[in-house]
Amino acid sequence: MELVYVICVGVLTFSGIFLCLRGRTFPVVVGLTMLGYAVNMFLFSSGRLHLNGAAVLGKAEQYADPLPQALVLTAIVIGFAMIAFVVILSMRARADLGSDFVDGREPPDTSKMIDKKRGQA
Amino acid sequence: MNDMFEIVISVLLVIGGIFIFVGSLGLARLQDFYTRLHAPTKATTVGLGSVLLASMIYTYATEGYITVNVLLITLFLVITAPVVAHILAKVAMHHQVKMIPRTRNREMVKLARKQLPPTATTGVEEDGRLP
Amino acid sequence: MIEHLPILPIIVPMVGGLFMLLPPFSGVERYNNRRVFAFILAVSQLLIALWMLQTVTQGPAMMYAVGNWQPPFGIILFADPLSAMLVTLNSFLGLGIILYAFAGEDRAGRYFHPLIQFQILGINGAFLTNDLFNLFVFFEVLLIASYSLLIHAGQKQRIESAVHYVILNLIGSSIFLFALGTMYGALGTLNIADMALKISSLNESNRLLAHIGGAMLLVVFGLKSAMLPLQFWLPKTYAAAPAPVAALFAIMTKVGIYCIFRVYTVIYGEQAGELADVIVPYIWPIAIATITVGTIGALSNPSLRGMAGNLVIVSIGTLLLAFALRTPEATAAAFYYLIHSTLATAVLFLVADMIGLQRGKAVDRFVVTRKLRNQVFLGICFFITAMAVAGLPPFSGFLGKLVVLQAAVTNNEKALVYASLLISSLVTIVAFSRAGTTIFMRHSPTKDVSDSPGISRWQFVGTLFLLGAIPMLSLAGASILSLTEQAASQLHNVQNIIEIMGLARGEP
Amino acid sequence: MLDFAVIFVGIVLAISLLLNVYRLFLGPNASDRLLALDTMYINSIALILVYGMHSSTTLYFEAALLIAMLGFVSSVAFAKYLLRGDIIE
Amino acid sequence: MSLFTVVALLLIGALVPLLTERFGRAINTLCTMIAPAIGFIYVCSLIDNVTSGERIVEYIEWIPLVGLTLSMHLDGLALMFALLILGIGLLIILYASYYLSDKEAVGRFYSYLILFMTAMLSIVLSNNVLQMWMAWEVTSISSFLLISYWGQKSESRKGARMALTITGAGGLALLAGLLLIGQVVGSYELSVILASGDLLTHHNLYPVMLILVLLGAFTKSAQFPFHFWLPHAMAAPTPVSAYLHSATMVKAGIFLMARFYPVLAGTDMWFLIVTSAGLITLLLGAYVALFKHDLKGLLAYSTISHLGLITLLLGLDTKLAAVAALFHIMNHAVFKASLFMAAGIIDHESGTRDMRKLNGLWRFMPYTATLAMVAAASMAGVPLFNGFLSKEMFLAETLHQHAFGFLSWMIPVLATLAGIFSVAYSMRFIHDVFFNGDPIDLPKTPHEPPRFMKVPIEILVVLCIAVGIFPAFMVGDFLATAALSVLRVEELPYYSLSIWHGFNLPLLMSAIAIVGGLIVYAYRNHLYRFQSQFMETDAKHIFEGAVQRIVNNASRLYAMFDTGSLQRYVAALLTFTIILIAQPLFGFQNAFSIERMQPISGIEITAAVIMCLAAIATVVFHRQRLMALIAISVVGLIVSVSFARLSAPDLALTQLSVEVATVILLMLALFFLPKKTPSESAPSRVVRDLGIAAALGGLVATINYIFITQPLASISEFYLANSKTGGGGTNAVNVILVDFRGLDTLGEILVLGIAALGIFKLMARIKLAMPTTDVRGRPWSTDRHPVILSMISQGLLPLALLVSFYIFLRGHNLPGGGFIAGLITSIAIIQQYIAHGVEWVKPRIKVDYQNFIAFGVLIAAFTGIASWGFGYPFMTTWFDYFDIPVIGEIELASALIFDLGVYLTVVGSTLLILAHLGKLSTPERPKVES
Amino acid sequence: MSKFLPMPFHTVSLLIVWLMLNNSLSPGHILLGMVLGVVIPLVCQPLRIPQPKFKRPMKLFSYALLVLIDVIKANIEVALLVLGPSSRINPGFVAIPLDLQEALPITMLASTVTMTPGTVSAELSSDKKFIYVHVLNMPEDEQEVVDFIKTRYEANIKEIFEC
Ligand code: NA
Ligand code: NA
Repeated sequence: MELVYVICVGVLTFSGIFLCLRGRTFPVVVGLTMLGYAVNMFLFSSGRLHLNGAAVLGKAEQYADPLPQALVLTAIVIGFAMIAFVVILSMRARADLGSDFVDGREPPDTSKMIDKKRGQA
Repeated sequence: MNDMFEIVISVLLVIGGIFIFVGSLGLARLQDFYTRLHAPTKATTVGLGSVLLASMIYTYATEGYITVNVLLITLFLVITAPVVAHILAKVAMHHQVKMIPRTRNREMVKLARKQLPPTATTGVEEDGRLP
Repeated sequence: MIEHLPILPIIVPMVGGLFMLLPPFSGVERYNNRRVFAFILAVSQLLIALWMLQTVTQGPAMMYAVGNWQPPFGIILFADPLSAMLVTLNSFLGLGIILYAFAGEDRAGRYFHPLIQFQILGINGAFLTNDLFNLFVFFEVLLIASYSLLIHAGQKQRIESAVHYVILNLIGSSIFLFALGTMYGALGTLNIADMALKISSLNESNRLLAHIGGAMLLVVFGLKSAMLPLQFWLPKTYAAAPAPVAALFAIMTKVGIYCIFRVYTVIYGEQAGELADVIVPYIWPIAIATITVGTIGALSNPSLRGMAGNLVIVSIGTLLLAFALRTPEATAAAFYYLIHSTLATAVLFLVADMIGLQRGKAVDRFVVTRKLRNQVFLGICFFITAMAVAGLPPFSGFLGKLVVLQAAVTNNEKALVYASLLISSLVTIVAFSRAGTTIFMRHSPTKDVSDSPGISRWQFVGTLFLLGAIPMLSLAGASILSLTEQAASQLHNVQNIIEIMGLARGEP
Repeated sequence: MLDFAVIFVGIVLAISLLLNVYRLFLGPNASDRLLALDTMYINSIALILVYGMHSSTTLYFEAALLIAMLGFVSSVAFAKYLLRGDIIE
Repeated sequence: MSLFTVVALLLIGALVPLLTERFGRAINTLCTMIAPAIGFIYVCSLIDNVTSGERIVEYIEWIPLVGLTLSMHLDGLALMFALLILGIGLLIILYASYYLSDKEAVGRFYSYLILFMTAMLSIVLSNNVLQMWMAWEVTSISSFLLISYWGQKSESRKGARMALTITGAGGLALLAGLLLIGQVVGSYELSVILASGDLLTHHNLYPVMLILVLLGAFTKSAQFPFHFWLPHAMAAPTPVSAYLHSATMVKAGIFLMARFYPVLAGTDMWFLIVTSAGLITLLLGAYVALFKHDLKGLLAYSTISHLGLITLLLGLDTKLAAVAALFHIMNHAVFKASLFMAAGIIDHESGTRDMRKLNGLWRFMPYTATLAMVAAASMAGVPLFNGFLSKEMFLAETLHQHAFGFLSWMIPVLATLAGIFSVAYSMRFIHDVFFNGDPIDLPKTPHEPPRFMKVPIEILVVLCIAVGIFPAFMVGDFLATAALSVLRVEELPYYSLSIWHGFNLPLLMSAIAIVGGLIVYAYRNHLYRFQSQFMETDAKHIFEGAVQRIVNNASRLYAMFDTGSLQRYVAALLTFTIILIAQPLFGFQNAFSIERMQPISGIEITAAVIMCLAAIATVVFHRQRLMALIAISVVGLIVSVSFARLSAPDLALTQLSVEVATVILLMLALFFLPKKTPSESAPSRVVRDLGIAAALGGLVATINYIFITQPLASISEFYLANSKTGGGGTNAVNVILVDFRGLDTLGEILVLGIAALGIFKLMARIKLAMPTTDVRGRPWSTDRHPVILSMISQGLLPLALLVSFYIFLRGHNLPGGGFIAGLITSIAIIQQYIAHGVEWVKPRIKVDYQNFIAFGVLIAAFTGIASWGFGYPFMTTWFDYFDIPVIGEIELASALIFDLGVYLTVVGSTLLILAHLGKLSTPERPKVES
Repeated sequence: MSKFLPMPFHTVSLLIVWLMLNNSLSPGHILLGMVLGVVIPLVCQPLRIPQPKFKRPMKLFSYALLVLIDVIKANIEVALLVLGPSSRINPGFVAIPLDLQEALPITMLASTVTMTPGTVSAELSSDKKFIYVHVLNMPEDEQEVVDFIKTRYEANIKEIFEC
C-alpha cells in the first residue's frame, strides 16, 4: 500500500509541477490544484497510513494519527481560498491585460526584448 | 451472523454488482451517446440501490439496528439521476453528437434542440444539418 | 491583562479589522469612521507592542499556551525580546502607513483598512508563534492579505505583478506543506522548541528527513524573503503595489529572514548534533549572489520604485550574510540592520510615491520632466532616505552596515562581508546620485507644474513619522543595539526556550 | 459466501471504474466524458459502501451521501457549462 | 565652551542661513558667519595651550557596543587644520556673498557650506576613527551638494556625481581599513591606535590595512590615478572650489596620512606607494596645468600638483619631510584660496575664464591683479613669499632619499622639473591674463569688484607675505606643535625657518625652476603644438561613459537573468528546491526501512491506476481545458475516496465539498478564459519542464516513502487521550480543529474571509468579454434555465440544508463539522444560482455576505476571548453535559459556537465569491469578443 | 394549523428525512426534526416557486411502487440488451404530447420516463406541450411507446395532482 501511495503522490506532484510550468493561467491554476492534492496526501501520510482506524473514539481498535488529518483539513481550506483567489485573479488579468498568458502579454522573442526594453535605460 | 442474512446480503450484493457492471459496460460498449446514456443512469442506480439495501441489512445483522440513512442516498439518486440524464441529453442534442444511422426519427433532434414542438415547420432551416 | 499580552497583537488587529467590515464602519461614505478607528487601532497596537517589549526585556520571555494546552501539544505563542521587538517594528510601521494612506489611498478601493489590519495580524502572528504549522497559517494570512492589498484599486501593472506574486507564493505554500509533512514525519511534533529538543536524538533516516525538511523550509523562507534565486517577484511587486502597501511590504520580506533566524538557530542550532547549522554552507553563496543581483538591479532599474525594490533585495542579502556568521553578535547586528532597512525602504517607497505623483506621466522613472512642486520637502526626504539606505552616516544605515561589518571575525568572513557590503554600498551611492540628480535637478522648463498635486497633510504626517525614526535609530543606537543584543543572546540560548516551555523533562 | 460476494462486488467495481475511465478518456464527445464522470461518482458511492461493510463501520455513510449530493451539482454544472458557457448567469 | 560646543554650534549654524535668508544678503551673510566666527575665536584662544604641549580631549559615550564614541581632541595637527577650516571658511562666506548673484537662493548654499565646515572640523578634531569616518563621508556628501549647486547644468551634475563616486569609493575602502585597524588594536580611539606602536606594521593584514587607508586618502586628495575628479569639481561655484577643492577638503586625505603617519608609515611599502603616487601626481598636475585655458582648470591641476607634492613629502623617509609637508599644507591653502578667489573675481567681472580671451586686464583691475600676482608668485615658489619656504624645504628633502634604490636620484630631478612647470603655469596665470595684449570678445567690460569682495584675498595675500618674510615668528611654534603631533616624538629634528640658508643645492634647484619656468612659458606655443598632437581626453566623458556602460551592461545582464517570465521564475524556484533537497539524499543508502506496511488489494491498485492516469491525462490534455477539468475532477474524487479508505472520513468529506466548489470556480474561469491553450512551448522547454517535474515528483515520492515506512513517535497519543476528557468530543480530528489547535482554524477561516474580500475587490470594475460561442464555434443553447433542473434543484435545497445542519451538529463527535456544513449550504445555494440564474436568486436572498464573514470570524474570535473572563488563556474551551427531561442528555460546548463561526464564515465567503462572480456577466454583458 | 406549520408536507418530509439521517426515533430528535421541518422551509421560502399541491398524497406511494416495479423489471431487459450484440438495438426518438401543464408534474413525468429503462426524456418543448424521448429499442410502432407512457405514468400523475 505504501509504495502505491507514494507513487500516486509522486505522479500528482509531477503533473502539478508540469502544469505550473505552463505559460497560460488556466493550466497553471489546474496545476496548482493538482499540486494541492499531492501536498495534502503527502502531509496526510506523515501520520502514516492506517486502515480501519478513523480517529473517532470508540470506533476503532487502533486509531490513525489525528494530527496530520487536522493539519490537512486546514491546508485544504486555505488551499481552496488561494485557488479561488488565483482563479479570479487570472480572469481579472485576462480582462485587464487582454491575454491569459501568465506574464500578461504574449511571450516575446527574448533576444529582441533585451535590446528594445533595457537598452536605453 | 444468521445464514439467512448472509444469503440475502450476498445475493443483493451480487445483483447490485451485476447491475453496476452492466451500467458501466453499457457506457463503454454501446455505440452512440444516446444509447450509452441509458445504461449508467438506470442500471447503475438500481445496482447501487441493491448494494445499499445489502449494506442496510448487513448493519442490522451485525449491529442489530436498522440504518435507514443509506436509503437517503438512494432517494437522492432517484431524484437526481434523471435530471443528470436529461440535461446530458440536452447537451448531446445541442452539440449535435453523432447517432447511429439506424436511429429512427433522427430529424426530430433538429426541432428538439430548439425546443420546438414536433409540429413546427419554421426555425429549422437555418441550421438544418442532420447530426 | 499582562498575561495575555502575547496574543493581543493577533487579536486586536483581527477583531478591529473585522469590526471595520460591519455597518458602523463599512460603506463608501463612512470612511471617516474607518479612519478614526484604524488610527485608534494602530496606536493601541503600538502601545501594546511597547508594553510587551518592555515586559520581556525586563523579565523573562513570555509563553502563551493558546487554549491552555501546554507544549508541545497546543499552539504556543512565544514572546521573547526578538518577537516583541519585531512586533513593535511592525506596529510602528503600520501606524505610519495608515497615516500616509489617509491621504486618499484608503478610499481608492474597498476594504483597505481591514486588509491592512489583517496583514499586520499575519505578520505579528508569524513573529509570535512557536509552532511550525501555525506559522504556515499566519504566512497564509499575511499572504492573502498582501494579495488583496497588492491589487488594491487595481491597475494593469498591479494585476500583472499580482499574477506572478500569487502563483509563486502558492507554489511556495505547497513547498511549505511538503516541508511540514517531512518534519512531522521525522520528528512527530510541530512545536519549534520541541523539535529542537528532539532533533539531536534521531535515527539515521529521520535525521535525513529533518535535513531535507530544513532544506525545504529554506526554500519557503527564501521565497518570502526574496533571496536568490527566489527574488524575481519582488521588484515588480513592490513597484506595482500602492505606496503605503509597498511600505508595509517592506517588513514582509523580513518575516522570511526572521524565520530563517528563528528556525535555524533554534531547531538547527548548536544542540542539533550532526544537523547543527546544516544550511549555513548554502547561505554564504546565496547571500553574496543576492547582494550582487540586487545591486545590479538597483543600478540598472529605470525607476525609483524599481530601484527601491532591488535595494530591498540587497538588504536581504546583507541580512543573510549576517546570518551566515552565526554568532550572537552577528545576529544582534542583523537585527539592527533589519529594523533599519525595514524603515528606510518603507520611507523610500513613500517618497517615491509622492515624487511620482508630482511628475505626471513620467512618474518615478529617471527621465527629464517637469519640476517637482514640493522640491524642498521631497528633496530632504529623499536625501535622508537615500543616505540611510546607502549606509552613509550619520543615519541608521551607516550604523547597520557598521555592526554587520564588525561582526565578521575571520579573515575569510571579513573578505566576503567587507567586499560585498562595501561594493554594494558604492553602487547604491552611484545609483542614488544618478536618481537624485535626474529627479531633482534636471527638469524641462517648458512643462508646467501647476497641475501637479501638492503633498497632502497626511502624506506629510505619515512620511515624517517614519522618517523621524531614521535619525532616531542612530541617535539612540546604543539602546537599540543593546536591545538587539539581548534579542540575539536569548535567541541563541536554545536551552532557555526549552526550559520556558517546560519541555526539558530529563531528556538528554 | 459473504466474503465472496464482497470480493465479487469489489472486482466488479474495479472493472466498472476502469470502463468508466475508458469512456472518460476516449469520449469522443464532451457529453460522453461527463456521463462517464457521473457514473464514476455513483460507482464510488458503491465502493465506499462496500468498504464500510468490509470494515464494519458506518463512518463512511456521510461520505457516500456527500458524493451523491455533490456529484450531482458537479455534473449539472458541467452540463450547464456545455450548454450555456456561463454556469451562473 | 568646548570642542563639542563648537561643532554643535556649527551644526545648528547650518540652519541659520536658511532661516535668515529672507532678511537680505548682508544680514544673511553676517548671521551665517556668527557660528564659524565664534568657533574661530575659541580655537584661537586655545593656540597657546596647544603650542605649550597640552592636548585637549573631550569624550561623550555614544554607542559603546560598536566602539563609536563622540571623542574629540585638539593637538597641533588638529589645531592647524581647525584654524584653516574656520579662518578660510569665514573669508569664503564673505566672498561668496558677493560672488553669488542676487537672484540666487544663497541660504541653501551657505547651509551646505556650514555643513561641510562642521564635517571637516569634525574630521580633524576626531579622536575616534569611526567618528572621523562619519565626518569624512559627510564632507563627500556636502561636496556633492555644493558641486551640484547649479544642478541645472549638466557639468555640475556630472562633476558632482564623479566626485561623490570617487571619494565615496575611497571612503568605503577607508572604512574597511579603519575597521581592520580598530579590530587589530582593539579600540577605535585614535589615541589608543596611535599608541599601538609597531602592532599594525607587523600585523599580517598590514598591507591590506595600508592600501585601504591610502585608497581613502588618495581619492580624497586627488592623487594619481584618482585625480581626475577634481578638475570637474570646478563646476561648483568658485567659493566652493577655493574652499573645498583647494584649501580644505582635498587636504583631508593628506590629513589622514599625517594622522596615521606614526603607525602606518615607516615601511617600504608605505614609502614606495606614497612616494610614487605623490611624485606622479606632482608632475602630472604641473604639466597639465600649463595647457589649461580655463583659469579654474589651471588652478585645479595646480592643486593636484601641490597635493602630490605634499603626498610625496609624507612618503619621503625623513622626519623633516613631514614637517615640510605640514608647512606646505598651510602655505598652499593660503595662496591657492586667494588665487581661486581672484579667478572668481575675474570670471565674475569679465564673464569668462578662458585665458585665450582674457588679456590685458591690468588696465581694468590693477588692484586685483596685484593681489593675484603676489599669490601666484607664492605658488611659483618665488622668494619672499610663503610658497618659496616650504618648496625649498621640499627640494632639500628630495635630496636625501633612498626609497627608489638606484633610481632615487630621479626624485630631486623630477621635483625640479615639476617646479619648472609650476613656474610656467604661474607665469601664464599672471601674464596671459593681466598683460599679453587686449581682451578678445569679453561678455562684459571688466572693472574692480566691490570693496569687500577683495577683503578675503587681501587678508590671505598679507599672510603670504608675512609668512614669507617672517616665517619663524608667524608660524614657528605652530608648525612645531603640528609636527610633534604628527611625528609623535619628544623632540623634533633641527630645522630652520628662514628665508636664507646660504647657497646650496635646493636654492640652485629653485633657481633652475624659476629660470626654466620662464623659458618654458616663453616657448609655450611650441609646447601647445606638441601637446595638440595628443587627443584631448575629458575625464568627465570617459567617466560618465564608463558608468553608462556599466549601467547598460548591468541592464543587459539583468534582462538576461530576469526576463520577466513567470515560467522562468517558477523553474528557478523548483530547480533550487530540487538542488536543496536532492543534495542530502545522496550518500544515504539505509534510509528505507520496511517496518510497517499496509496490505493492498486490487481495488486500491485500480484506484491508484485511475488516479495516476487521470493526473497524467490532465497533463497530456491540458490544452483542451474542459478535458483537463474533467480529469482533475476524477483525481479529486479518488483522493477523497482514498482519504475515506485511509481512516480519514473528515478529510474525505472536506475534500469532496471543496472539490465541487473548486470545479465550479474553474468552470467559471473556463468560460471567461480561452477554451484552449495554443501549443507554443518549444520542445526543449517541454523537455526541461518534464525533467523538473519528474525530478521533483521522484524526490517527493522518495521522501514520502522514507517516512511512511518508518514507525512514528508523535505527540498524537495526547490528543486521542484528551479528546473526550479535555475537549468534550469523540472525533479527535474535530477536537484538534476547534480546540487543541483552534488558533489554526481561526486563522484558516480568516484566510478564507480575506480571500473572499480580495476576490470581491478583484471583481470590481472587471470588464470581461463574453464568448458568444463555445470552443468549436457553436452558439450557446437558448435554454437558460431548463425547467426540469429548476424544479429538482428547488426541491433539493431544504434537503441539503437539513444535511448541512446534520453534518454541523455531529462534527464534534463524528466526522463532520462547521466547515463541511458551510460548504454544503453554500453549494446548495450555488445550485440555485445555476438552476435559476442570478437575476432570479439575487433579489430573493437579501443577505450581506460581507457581514456573514465578519460575524463568523468574530463569533469564533469572541468564543476564544470569552475564556479570558474565566481567567484562562485565549481559546480555552468549555463543555458540559446536561440532562434534560424527555430529550435526554445533551452536550453543550463552546466549540459548537466556534464551529458556528466557522460555518458562517464559510457560507459568507463562498457565496461572496461565487454569487458575485455570476454578476460579472449578468447586468451589462459586454458583447461579442472579436 | 397553517400558522404553526405553514408547509405541513415539507415539515413532515423533513422530519422523516431527519430521523432517517440520524437513524433515531428519540424524542430529542423528533423535537429537533420538527423544529427543522418548520424552520428550513421558512428559510427556503423566498426561493420557492409556487407549485400545485399533491391533492392525493396517498396515491403518490402507489405510483412510486408502480415505478419501482417497472424499473426493476425493465432494468433486466436493458441489461440483456447491453450484454447482447449491439446490432439488436434499434434506437429512436419520439415526441410525446403532454396533457400536463405545470412544471412539477411534468418534471415528475420526465423523471419517471428517464428512470424507467429504455427511455430517456431528452427535451421539453418550450411551450411545454411535448416531451421528446429517446428510446433505446424502438418497437415497430412508435405509438406504443407514446401510449404506454401516457397511460401508465401521465394518467397517474394527473390523478395525484388532480389536474
Ligand atoms: Na590671455
Ligand atoms: Na470536522
